Amino acid sequence: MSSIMTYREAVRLGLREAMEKDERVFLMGEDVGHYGGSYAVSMGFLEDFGPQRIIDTPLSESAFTGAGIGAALGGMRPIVELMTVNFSLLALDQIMNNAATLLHMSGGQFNVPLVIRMATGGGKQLAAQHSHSLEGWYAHIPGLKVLTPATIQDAHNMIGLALADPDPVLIFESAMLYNSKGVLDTQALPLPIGKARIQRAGKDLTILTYGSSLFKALEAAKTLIPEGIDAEVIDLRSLRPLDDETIMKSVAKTHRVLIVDEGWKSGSISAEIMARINEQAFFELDAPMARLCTAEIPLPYPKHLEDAALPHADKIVAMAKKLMEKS
Amino acid sequence: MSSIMTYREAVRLGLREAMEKDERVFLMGEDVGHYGGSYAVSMGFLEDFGPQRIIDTPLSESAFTGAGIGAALGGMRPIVELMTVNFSLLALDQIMNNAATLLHMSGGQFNVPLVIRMATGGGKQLAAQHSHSLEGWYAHIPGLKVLTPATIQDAHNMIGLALADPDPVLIFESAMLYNSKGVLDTQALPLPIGKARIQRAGKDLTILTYGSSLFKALEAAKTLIPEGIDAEVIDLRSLRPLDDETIMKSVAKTHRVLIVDEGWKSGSISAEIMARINEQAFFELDAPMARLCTAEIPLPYPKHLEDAALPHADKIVAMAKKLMEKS
Amino acid sequence: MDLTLANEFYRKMLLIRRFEEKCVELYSKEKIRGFLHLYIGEEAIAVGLMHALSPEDAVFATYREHGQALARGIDPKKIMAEMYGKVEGCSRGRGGSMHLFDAETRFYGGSAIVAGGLPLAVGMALSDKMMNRNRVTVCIFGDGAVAEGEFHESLNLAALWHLPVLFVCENNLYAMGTALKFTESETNISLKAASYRIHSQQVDGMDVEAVSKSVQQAVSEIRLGNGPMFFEYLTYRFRAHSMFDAELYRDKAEVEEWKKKDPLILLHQRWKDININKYETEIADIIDEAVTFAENGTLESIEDLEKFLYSDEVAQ
Amino acid sequence: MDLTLANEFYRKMLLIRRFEEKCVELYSKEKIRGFLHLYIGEEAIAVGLMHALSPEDAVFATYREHGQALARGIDPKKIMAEMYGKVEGCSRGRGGSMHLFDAETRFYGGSAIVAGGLPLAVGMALSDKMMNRNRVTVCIFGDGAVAEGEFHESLNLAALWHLPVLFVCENNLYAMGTALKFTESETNISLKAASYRIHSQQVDGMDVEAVSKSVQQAVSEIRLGNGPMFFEYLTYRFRAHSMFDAELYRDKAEVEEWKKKDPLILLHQRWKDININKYETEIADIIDEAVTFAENGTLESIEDLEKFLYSDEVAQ
Ligand SMILES: Cc1ncc(C[n+]2csc(CCOP(=O)(O)OP(=O)(O)O)c2C)c(N)n1
Ligand SMILES: Cc1ncc(C[n+]2csc(CCOP(=O)(O)OP(=O)(O)O)c2C)c(N)n1
Ligand SMILES: [Mg+2]
Ligand SMILES: [Mg+2]
Repeated sequence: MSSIMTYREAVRLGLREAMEKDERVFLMGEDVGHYGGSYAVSMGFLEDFGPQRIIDTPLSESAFTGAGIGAALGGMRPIVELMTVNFSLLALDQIMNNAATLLHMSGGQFNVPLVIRMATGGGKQLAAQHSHSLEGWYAHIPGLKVLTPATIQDAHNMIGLALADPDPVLIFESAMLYNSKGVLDTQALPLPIGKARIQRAGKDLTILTYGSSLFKALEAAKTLIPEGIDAEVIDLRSLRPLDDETIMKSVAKTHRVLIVDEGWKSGSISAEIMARINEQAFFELDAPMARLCTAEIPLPYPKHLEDAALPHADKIVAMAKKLMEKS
Repeated sequence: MSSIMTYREAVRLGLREAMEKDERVFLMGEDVGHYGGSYAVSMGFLEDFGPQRIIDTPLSESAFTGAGIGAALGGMRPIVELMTVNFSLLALDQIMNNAATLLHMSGGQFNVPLVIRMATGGGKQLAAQHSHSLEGWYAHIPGLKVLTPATIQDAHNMIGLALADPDPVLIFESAMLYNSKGVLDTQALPLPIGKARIQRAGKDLTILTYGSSLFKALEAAKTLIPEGIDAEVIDLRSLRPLDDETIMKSVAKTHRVLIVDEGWKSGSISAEIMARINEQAFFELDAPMARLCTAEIPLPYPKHLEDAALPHADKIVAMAKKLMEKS
Repeated sequence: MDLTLANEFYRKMLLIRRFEEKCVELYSKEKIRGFLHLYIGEEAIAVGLMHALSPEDAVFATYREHGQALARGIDPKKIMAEMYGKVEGCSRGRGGSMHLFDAETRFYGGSAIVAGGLPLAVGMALSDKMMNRNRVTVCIFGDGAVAEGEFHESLNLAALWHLPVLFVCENNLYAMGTALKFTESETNISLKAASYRIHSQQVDGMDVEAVSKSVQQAVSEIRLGNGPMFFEYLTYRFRAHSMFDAELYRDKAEVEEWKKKDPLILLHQRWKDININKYETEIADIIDEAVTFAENGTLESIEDLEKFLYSDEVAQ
Repeated sequence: MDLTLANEFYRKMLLIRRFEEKCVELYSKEKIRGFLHLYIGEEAIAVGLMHALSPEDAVFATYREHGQALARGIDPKKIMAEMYGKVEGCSRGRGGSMHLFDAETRFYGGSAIVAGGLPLAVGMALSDKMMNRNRVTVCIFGDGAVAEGEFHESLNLAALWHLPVLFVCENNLYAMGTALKFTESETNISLKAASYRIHSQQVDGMDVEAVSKSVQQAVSEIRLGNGPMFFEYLTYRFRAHSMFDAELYRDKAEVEEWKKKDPLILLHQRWKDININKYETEIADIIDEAVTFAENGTLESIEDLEKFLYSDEVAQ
């Protein structure tokens, strides 16, 4: 069964189904209850599931994230909402030193089946402290899985995938996508964690991306057709683990690589992907790989500056064209 | 004037000179006073400079780091000691959202002349929560400078360099190096922030590294001589900014690159360096670049496992030899 | 207090009120974007507070800081230009509504991480103490900040080191859509503050006179070296949390009840001779001027996008 | 209390004492490496506490947890093997001294980030409340943890949600080398805890009987659903913070004064008939056995280095 819905509705549905299916699932975070979620994702859930399962927390990111870890150890299946990635730094010690670490340092005794959701990304003129894209950065941490749903299908499916995982999973929802629309096939078998998806097959160059940049890349790919450039666009879906296999296959086909991500450039996930392609498919490359990331500044408020700082379809087009010229 | 001293003594001397030179300089952190510093760096300072300038803080990483930012805004020159990088996660919000951001988001009005020091690295069997090497990860943050003194000269000089900088500088001292010995030339002009140093010139391959791995790389380079491999070893010194110029010049000479760092591999600073070489010197490469990082696990306690997880000279040698075979 | 002061207070509160009403208008015209958090209903705190400060004192505020910025004396033109993201703005347009900064009036933002400003204020006060400067640092935050770890750490540091900080908690009963009773086991915030051995008090935040008096006393105590102080001002925001808030979490009746305590009405009831009409006209002009100034402002050149990240890139 | 119980308490405290003394010996022989934090002097707390708990209850501790692990009933052999980093250790050798874990006795570490365990304990208690399990979660930490933001956030959550947690603060007056008076504006920690509306009390932590009684009462209150409780146990560590501590920050005389309150001596003074010699012999055997077990233990294969990062890699 397929239906058209927004990304927000897809996440909502994913959450609702998870709550209905498994009593151990509960949602906890700032303003998830009475307010309805800062992006209106859990609007009405408090009425439907009650305050025992939809828990408004105080502004205490570290403690309620840690409490999520503890509840997961206790057999529950908590979904912690950190509102936005900007506030997640306050919970980072719990995420790195407990959630990601407990299983290993206990010698395999204590796994942490915790799901942490947060909105990510700039583009809404929210300026320096509210526009981070740190999902690629989080992918540095062993013990975590890092998911970046871009499509309606993934916005929905990844909730279930994450909850089925016995270990901590972070889901980064692109704030710019909540109102985007698309098709959800409720019968389709979900593509597992760790698998990338070729969103558009092409033979001339590979564009690797995820989250809201996926749609910019697809738009760019369309613009490139009349220019005689046939771009393959891959939605990474998961930043940890990365799907090396799908990436290398595509590189072996196109021999040219452009990576687009909304993190700051130095130390971006784009760098990691470049490193892996260098390691695993160096001799397939016809030209240096290119990356388009966000300018290395705290995002400024004015629209023209924010636009100039973030990746956009026109910049992808320009870089792709340049990349085709090189050899 | 030259003298032989330990890395610890060099840091001590750098701090002492800075305190004596500028009344605005003070040291603040956990156990810097009565205890003498967790690595005995500030032993005796409390007696020499008094409790107004050597401030024992409560365990409140976020607040005292933020207080350092505030004091810097107020015209002081604080040196905040975060004891070890493992605890710095608790202060990360202050570091990223305030220290690194204030100048930009205030439109250039408020700079933050703050120095933050911390010990970094594994190798002492301190296990999962006390063995992080996150300096490369911190280099992702625009607005910061990230220094990694390896030599006695830098252990000393970088204190002064960092204090002279009008913006926030993070100094990562390798815990494994505090007892190492070397020569300090007190007359030598310090090499500025952002400049790498060729520690051993060579023509066959470039080994890029920093911190305690530098000595492992130099040891490996020696072992490689009888094998007929002449390795150039570069001490990066600063991870943000990176010295692209020195890196690319060396690549243009040797055409082969091995990067060694003690961070976890995925999303490491090694990946960023690979990305830059790919972007700026791709056609100079005769073979895929290689990297040796720490295994992607929270470090386990037993010595044999910790050793297996960390970079060592023998592994560098093995990788260098393999790298010379490829083309 | 006399009529002159009452007039001044009224005028300043009215300026904030009308300025923000204009902002709402400009927001719907898409002249202002991003988040916009209104201070309407809480004006008495900013005005009473700033009146009692000296120019040497420092202010650290939150994302809900238009009122404080105006009361502190930052030029409305510069603030409006900031809301427009223009170079003439008080943060050169880079900050927007949530990040008003002004070196001249020692206004240190404009911080959008809840409780993130407290440690900075503590540090500023520490520098004053170290440099023997007789200045006070004021740190303003909401009831929501009280649950954060940084609140705890900062209050302890300030008390432990006897620092010249005045903590100002604007308790408007809600953090976004979450009522205080859902977030604090002890809802009397001043009691919580007292547990750090900080002199602490609840004050009516709708009464500009009461606010001003409390701050006057506190500031002179602090200047005498008597350490930090803490006020919990009971107040209410009449508007939504931001422009994206459906306000499902509170009753209309509750809002109406609080509107009866509107600080402007309250002050006027007490001082009937306040010359409201005169101020309305004056302020309308000021705001028109500010809007014109902002409209005519300059957009930063895109070439300068990466400026201001490090000091050597700051235009002199 | 009767003699039987006094004997049991003594025996357990002695086990901890002798076990740790052996660890010091093994540390200088480089059999044990990394950090080693001794509990010597504080044994009454672990022993009194664990006596009052049931097997279903959960324990979260710090890096100074040998005493608690032993008192909780983890096999000394498994603990010693862990100190050796052997596969037979209670954390399979991966954790070492600071990270003792044991699923069987619900011992959740062994956390080396100060205050990092508090949120976990709160979460465990939350899960118990949600699942209607009548269990208590005990969270142990030092006086140093009190200044951390997570202490504040966790106590508030526990109180706000009426969770079945028992907070146990081992106040040994120092956090590493920094005395409590240099770190807290309010040095009475139980008062601080009370400010969250948590029932809270200072108890003599050198008196195993007092500890046990306090916990017994608390645990039955908590089981009745009366929310969290907090004890501040006044105690002292007789040894250095860790093996790397020059102990410049405290007077020898102070240490000697506290040694007079040695919990073993204290208990023996009260119960003269405790059969010390018997226990010394018994325990010497237990420790010898543990050392032999650890010596003969297996080193993890290097091929398995990256195991246990994700659940699918855990050997069944
Ligand atoms: C650390 C952090 N967490 C969450 C948010 C999102 N957020 C912005 S304002 C707010 C509520 C703050 O309420 P309060 O402190 O009472 O201030 P008020 O808005 O009522 O003035 C929240 C949760 C944030 N900005 N920072
Ligand atoms: C967050 C954090 N900061 C700093 C440290 C370093 N450190 C380890 S133990 C300790 C002192 C803790 O003292 P306390 O809580 O009183 O426990 P005690 O050692 O006295 O049992 C410090 C500062 C740490 N482990 N974690
Ligand atoms: Mg509020
Ligand atoms: Mg202690």
